[in-house]
Amino acid sequence: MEPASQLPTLLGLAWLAPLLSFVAILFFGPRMGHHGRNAAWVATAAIVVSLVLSLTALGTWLAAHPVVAVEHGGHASADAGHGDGHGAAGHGEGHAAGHAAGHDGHGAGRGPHAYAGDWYTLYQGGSLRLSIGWYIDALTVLMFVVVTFIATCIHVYASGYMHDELHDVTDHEVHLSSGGHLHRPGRFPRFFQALSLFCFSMLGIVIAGNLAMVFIFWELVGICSWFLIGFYYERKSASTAANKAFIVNRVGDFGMLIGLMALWGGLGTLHFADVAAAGGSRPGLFSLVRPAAAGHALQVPDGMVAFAAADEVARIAADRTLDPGGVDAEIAGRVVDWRSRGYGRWLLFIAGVGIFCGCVGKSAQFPLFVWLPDAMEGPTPVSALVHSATMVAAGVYLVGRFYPVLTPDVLLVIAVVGAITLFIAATIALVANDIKRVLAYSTVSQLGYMMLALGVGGWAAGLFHLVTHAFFKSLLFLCSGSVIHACHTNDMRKMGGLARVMPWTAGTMLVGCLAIIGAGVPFVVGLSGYYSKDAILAQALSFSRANPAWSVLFYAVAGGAFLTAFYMFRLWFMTFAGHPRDHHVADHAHESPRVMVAPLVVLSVLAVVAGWTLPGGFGLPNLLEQARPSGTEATAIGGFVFGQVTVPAEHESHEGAIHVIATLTAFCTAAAGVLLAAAMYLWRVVSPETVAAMFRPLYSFLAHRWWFDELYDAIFVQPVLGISRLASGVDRGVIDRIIDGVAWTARQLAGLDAWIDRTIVDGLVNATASATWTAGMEMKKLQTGRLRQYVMFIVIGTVALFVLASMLFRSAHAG
Amino acid sequence: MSQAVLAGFVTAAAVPTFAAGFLSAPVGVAHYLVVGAVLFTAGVVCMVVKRNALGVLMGIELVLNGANVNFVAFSSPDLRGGGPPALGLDGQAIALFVILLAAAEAAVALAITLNFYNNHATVDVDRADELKG
Amino acid sequence: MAAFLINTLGLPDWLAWTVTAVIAAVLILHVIAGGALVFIWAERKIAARIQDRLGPTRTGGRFGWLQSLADGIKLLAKEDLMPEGADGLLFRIAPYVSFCASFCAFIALPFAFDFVGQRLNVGVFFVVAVLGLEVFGVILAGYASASKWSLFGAMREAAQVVSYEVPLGMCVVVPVMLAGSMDLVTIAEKQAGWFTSWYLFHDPFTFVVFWVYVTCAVASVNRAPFDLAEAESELVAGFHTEYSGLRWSFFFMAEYGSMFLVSALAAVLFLGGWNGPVPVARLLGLSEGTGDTAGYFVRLLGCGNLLLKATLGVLIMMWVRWTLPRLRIDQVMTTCLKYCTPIAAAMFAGAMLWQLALPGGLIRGLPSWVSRPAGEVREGWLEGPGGLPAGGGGARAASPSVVRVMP
Amino acid sequence: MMGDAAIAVMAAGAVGQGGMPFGSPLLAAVNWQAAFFMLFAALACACAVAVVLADNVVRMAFYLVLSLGATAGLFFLAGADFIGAMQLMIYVGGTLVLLVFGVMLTAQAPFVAIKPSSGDKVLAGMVGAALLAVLLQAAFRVEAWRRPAAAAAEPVAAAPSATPLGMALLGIRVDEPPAGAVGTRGGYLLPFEIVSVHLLVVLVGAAYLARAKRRRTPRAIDAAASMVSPQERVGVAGGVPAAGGRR
Repeated sequence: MEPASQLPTLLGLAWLAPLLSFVAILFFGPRMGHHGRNAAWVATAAIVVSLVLSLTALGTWLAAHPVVAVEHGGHASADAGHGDGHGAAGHGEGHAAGHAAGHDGHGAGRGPHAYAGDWYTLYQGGSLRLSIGWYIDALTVLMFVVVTFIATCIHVYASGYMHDELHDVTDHEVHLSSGGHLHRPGRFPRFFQALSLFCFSMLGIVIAGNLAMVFIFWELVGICSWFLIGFYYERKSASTAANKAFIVNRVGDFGMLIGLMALWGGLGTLHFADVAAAGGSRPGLFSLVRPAAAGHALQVPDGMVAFAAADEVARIAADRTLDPGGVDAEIAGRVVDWRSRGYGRWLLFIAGVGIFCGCVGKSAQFPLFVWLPDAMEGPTPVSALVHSATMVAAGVYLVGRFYPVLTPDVLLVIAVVGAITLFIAATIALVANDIKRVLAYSTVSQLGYMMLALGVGGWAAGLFHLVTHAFFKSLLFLCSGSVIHACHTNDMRKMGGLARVMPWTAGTMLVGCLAIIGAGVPFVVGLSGYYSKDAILAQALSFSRANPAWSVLFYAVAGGAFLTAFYMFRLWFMTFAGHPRDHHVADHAHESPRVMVAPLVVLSVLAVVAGWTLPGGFGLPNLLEQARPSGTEATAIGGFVFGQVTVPAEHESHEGAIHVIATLTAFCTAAAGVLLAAAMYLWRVVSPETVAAMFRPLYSFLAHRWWFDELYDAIFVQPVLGISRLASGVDRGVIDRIIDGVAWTARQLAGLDAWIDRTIVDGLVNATASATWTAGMEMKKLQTGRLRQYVMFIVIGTVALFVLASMLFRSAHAG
Repeated sequence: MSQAVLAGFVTAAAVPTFAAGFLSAPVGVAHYLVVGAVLFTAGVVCMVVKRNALGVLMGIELVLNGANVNFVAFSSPDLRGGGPPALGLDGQAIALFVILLAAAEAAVALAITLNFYNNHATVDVDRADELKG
Repeated sequence: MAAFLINTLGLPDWLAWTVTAVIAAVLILHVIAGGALVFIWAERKIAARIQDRLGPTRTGGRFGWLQSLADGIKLLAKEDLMPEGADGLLFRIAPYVSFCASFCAFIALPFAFDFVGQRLNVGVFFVVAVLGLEVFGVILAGYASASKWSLFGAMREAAQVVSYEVPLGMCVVVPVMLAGSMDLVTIAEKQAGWFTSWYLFHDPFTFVVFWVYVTCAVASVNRAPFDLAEAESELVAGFHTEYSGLRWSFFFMAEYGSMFLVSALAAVLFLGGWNGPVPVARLLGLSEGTGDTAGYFVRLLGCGNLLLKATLGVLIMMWVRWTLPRLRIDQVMTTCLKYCTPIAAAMFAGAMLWQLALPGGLIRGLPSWVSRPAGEVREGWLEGPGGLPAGGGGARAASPSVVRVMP
Repeated sequence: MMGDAAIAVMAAGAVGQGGMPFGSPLLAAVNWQAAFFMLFAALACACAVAVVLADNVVRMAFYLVLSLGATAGLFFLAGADFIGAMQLMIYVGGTLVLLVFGVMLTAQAPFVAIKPSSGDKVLAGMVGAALLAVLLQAAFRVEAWRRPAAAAAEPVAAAPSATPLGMALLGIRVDEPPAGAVGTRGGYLLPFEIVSVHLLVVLVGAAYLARAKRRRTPRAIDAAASMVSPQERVGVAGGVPAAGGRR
């Protein structure tokens, strides 16, 4: 079967199935069974269909492009030729890249196999073309499988978790002014409706063939997240959190818009791959930034150069007024010179940073991570799906997808931001007591890991961690959800000793914790996290080796690993180990129903095996390698903003020295973290309270989340409030006065008008009416009801008419 | 001798001159029109004067009849001195329909009168003034 | 006859017309008056015989054949009474009205080919209409003579006559349709020939219609069993309770006159008019059309025929009267509205269809020289461009050029 | 020639020479059609006026019958014998019923004569006079109407009008068009049908209107009963209070 024609169809259908269920539930949701009970089945069925289609697509892909162990060095060309044979089926970039790979002998030859195309063109104006299209490579297929799989698990889970919504709900967290609690009908269908829409949007981002489409579904994902966080919108906290998430994301999207404009202004296209247009194919972003001619080395594209050198172009045009035809030729001739003089690199930098801003907002990086913990107000399945596995991963995915266009400077920015994020989030997670908040902060810090990995050049490592993290983090969230479902509280201090009551949850959560801390037997085998985290550490280490000025990044990663281990096991011990702290919580705690446990088991299995690479070389890393953008295998050296930056090639991190050190570091830090947690919360050799008392200011600093909310409140919110207060004061004091004056005048005039109306106009009308009335009363005397009188009238009238006529027409008769 | 007998008979009859002239004038349409006019007027006056519903009804009959006289007169070829009549057969047809409709009208009117009598115990049309303004 | 006066006696035509009219009137008057005398006498005798009595025997020798005359003289001599509170004018006029009605009806009745007071184009119509006027006199009498009995009788008579005019008219229309003319003379001429050509035997429908006609005729002249107007068992004498003397006898003359009239009408319409059962004249080779003496002879023969038939009809009425009991008013109405009218209507339709299907008589195949001339067989509304009957259209209407069918 | 004689005689009468004109031409001059017309016309008009003047319903009906009969005579004179017969049959029949009702409804004393006020009479007289004047001057306005052509003097052979009329009612015109008639004249088939249906409807409606209804007051019951059988009605007529209970 032909993958080029089959994959878009399969994935497109997988993408549209949730939309179908969304529409269905939107219109017929309430009528689906009692309180819309069957809406869950509709949504689940849709997402299962998507999952099946995605798996079929994966099968197709693997059949077309078998996964083999990555070889570096000389074999690359043969591999490229092999890949070329299959890539010939694909078009666009895959094809071109394949050729290029075949020709340069260096290991940088392996271009990704990618299929790109458009389904439907929304808008075609000048060079700009907005279209609904696809860009499918191994990464796309993989993300499809991951997203649909997790979504399926969570749909199943949610259909059990949300059963409260099946009947009227009394929300105990909403206190009405009357003192009672809110009583409202259940919203079961609405939840799944939003869930389906979210899946549709997420898959849309994944399959998107150009940045415009990405942006559209980016916003759709945002609005879905707003719906879901604010699902209990009667709760003040929930609505506030929803608005917070949305607004914070707007900030990031603003930057993304800037990036889009920069790209469009400079390059005139938003397509990733080359577009087969009339008169040859118009080059896409990737081939523009990394032209095959230049061996896929990153360079400022000609368009940006010319765009930046606008004044020069203008001068040339002024000189060559006589023969306009020659202008382009001369510009083309001068471009190389301009590029060497640095024209347009800022533009490229800004474009990269702008796009990254969007990712910062979406996947909760350092300045904008404050919304994610609050987003835990939403139902736990939402937290698991949207805010741990998929949506927040969208940012990372976009960075990965956009990777070829990012210059070393941008990469450095990304790495630094990631490091800051992971450290801050980890520290906050240390002291959080809300189980879901702990997980939320761990999510933030893991996302920081990924960003950092991408920033330091670990493209495969970052995305690898993205996938594995999606598995175990959704697993953790679902476990916490089941715990909350059992205890009806989020506070870990009230829990404890639940392992006896709910063994399945405890077991699966333990697996999740082990996975996230990257537990494993060094050099032998480990859980999924073990592999991905090692890859990140290794890459960070090689990066810090490459440019010592930034070796802090490595320490951040290592410290992060320690902190992760600590707070995760703190969470597990506080929740499941020891003795119950709050009895009436422990008493009616119970194991969750099957429908909720089953996804836990499935996910835990995956959390274990997701990272394994089979002897044949089959495994996620190698699958990802197929999608590695052209030219990113090689070590890139560049940077003009922060001085010179060297982004080491990723395969260097696999070399023994670096790899061993990284693995050992990871193991030790993790073990240390676990031991410390056990000491404090299991064996109680060290009392956390005393530690907290010892570092009181630090503790409160962390407990208050580094005062970030207060900071933002002071920096942004308060000024805005003040300004708006001023504005409202002006409004009330001045504008309202003016308007009131106008209104008063109008009212006076209206009163005058009304007086005129009542007295004069109505007077006239009434006069007419009364005149008619009196006339009628007089006339009706004529109708005596006496037959004979009528006859008499008739006769008299006849005679009169006759006489009249004879008078008038006398002449006629006489004649 | 017959002439003589005749003459004597006539002189004995002594018909006045104007009567002779009157009688000897050939009959024209106008004569019929006069009759029709008289009938019509009588009918109208009857309708006006009579307080008895039946009287009014008779007045109506008279009126219709007067009209009929005119129609027939105009339709008759004899009254036109052999010339083609003004209306021809149409006049007679119209008269025929008038008679038929008059019969129908009489039937309904009688029924109404009877109802009126049932309700008011009288046939005095002046008592039927419920519809006065 | 007027022609005879003008041509032979040389009278001026106005006088000739007058004399003719006077003679005709006198003849008719005598038919009525003398007929009344004869019929009254006959009725008394018949009633007596039916009741197993002798009846008048003395007056005028045997059979008391002068009885009626004596009665007449007695009536003339009687005092003319008028009750208190009677409406004088109407009381006096009423008998004359009745008599005039039945007298005027005779104007259009043909006794023979040319023996007719005034040959009217719409003779049948005229006769029926005028006959209907007779009831006026009765009602006026009943009302004027301020007596409940009279009023009862008058009212009954009014209801009865008005009701029975409907079926009567329907029955009369059937021969009119067959003959294609309302002129009684034409109708009679159409039945010339053997008795088989009488309309009575024209087809089964006409046969039935004849009997319906008889019933209605008996009812419309208030003869028993329909004589509710003068039901001596309930109302003393009905509408003429208060009458006496000559006025009373006028009523009787009117009654017998109309009896004779309906009988004669029946004869003309159904029984071939003045044509005998056997066309004697034609067999003798004589024609009634000629103005000479032979023609007059034939006409007189026809006149005798008609008188015979009419008298026969009257006698049958008497027979019926003394045989059947009187009906109640509701029975009378039922007979009229529930039996006579529907039957007459059905028969009319049937006769019409018959005329469409096989024109001409029921009995065919008689030798053509005895049956009617072939030309007359197919004569009817359905023939010719204008569909003109011989008796009806006249020279003016005959030309097809003026025939217009309504679009 | 009769017309000439008549004119001569009239001239003689006009100059009024000689109380006794010579008889023979005088009587010869008498136009008998005119004479009969005068007779019938006088009867019709006189009876019509009598209808107006009479107070008694029954007498009114009687005069009406006479008037209509005379009119029928006029029709016969005018050569419209079918119409005349119709007049006799229908009008007179209708008036007969009218008469019966008059007797039924007004037999008892108070209803025999409902007299109008003299003022009404005077007013009606004036109005009638005005109307009559108008109509008469209209009748005599056209010269051709006043006196027929000289040819009219000798009586025209009366054309039987029944047959063409019947044909016309069946939609076929066999009569000659009148003076100055243009285009084809349709027959009367449709009007004929309409009139017949109309009559049927009218009869049904009349029967419905006049049907015997349940009445609350005994008075009305008599009135209703008077419909179905006259004699009972008249039987109770004597003891009926003049002012019956209204409803």
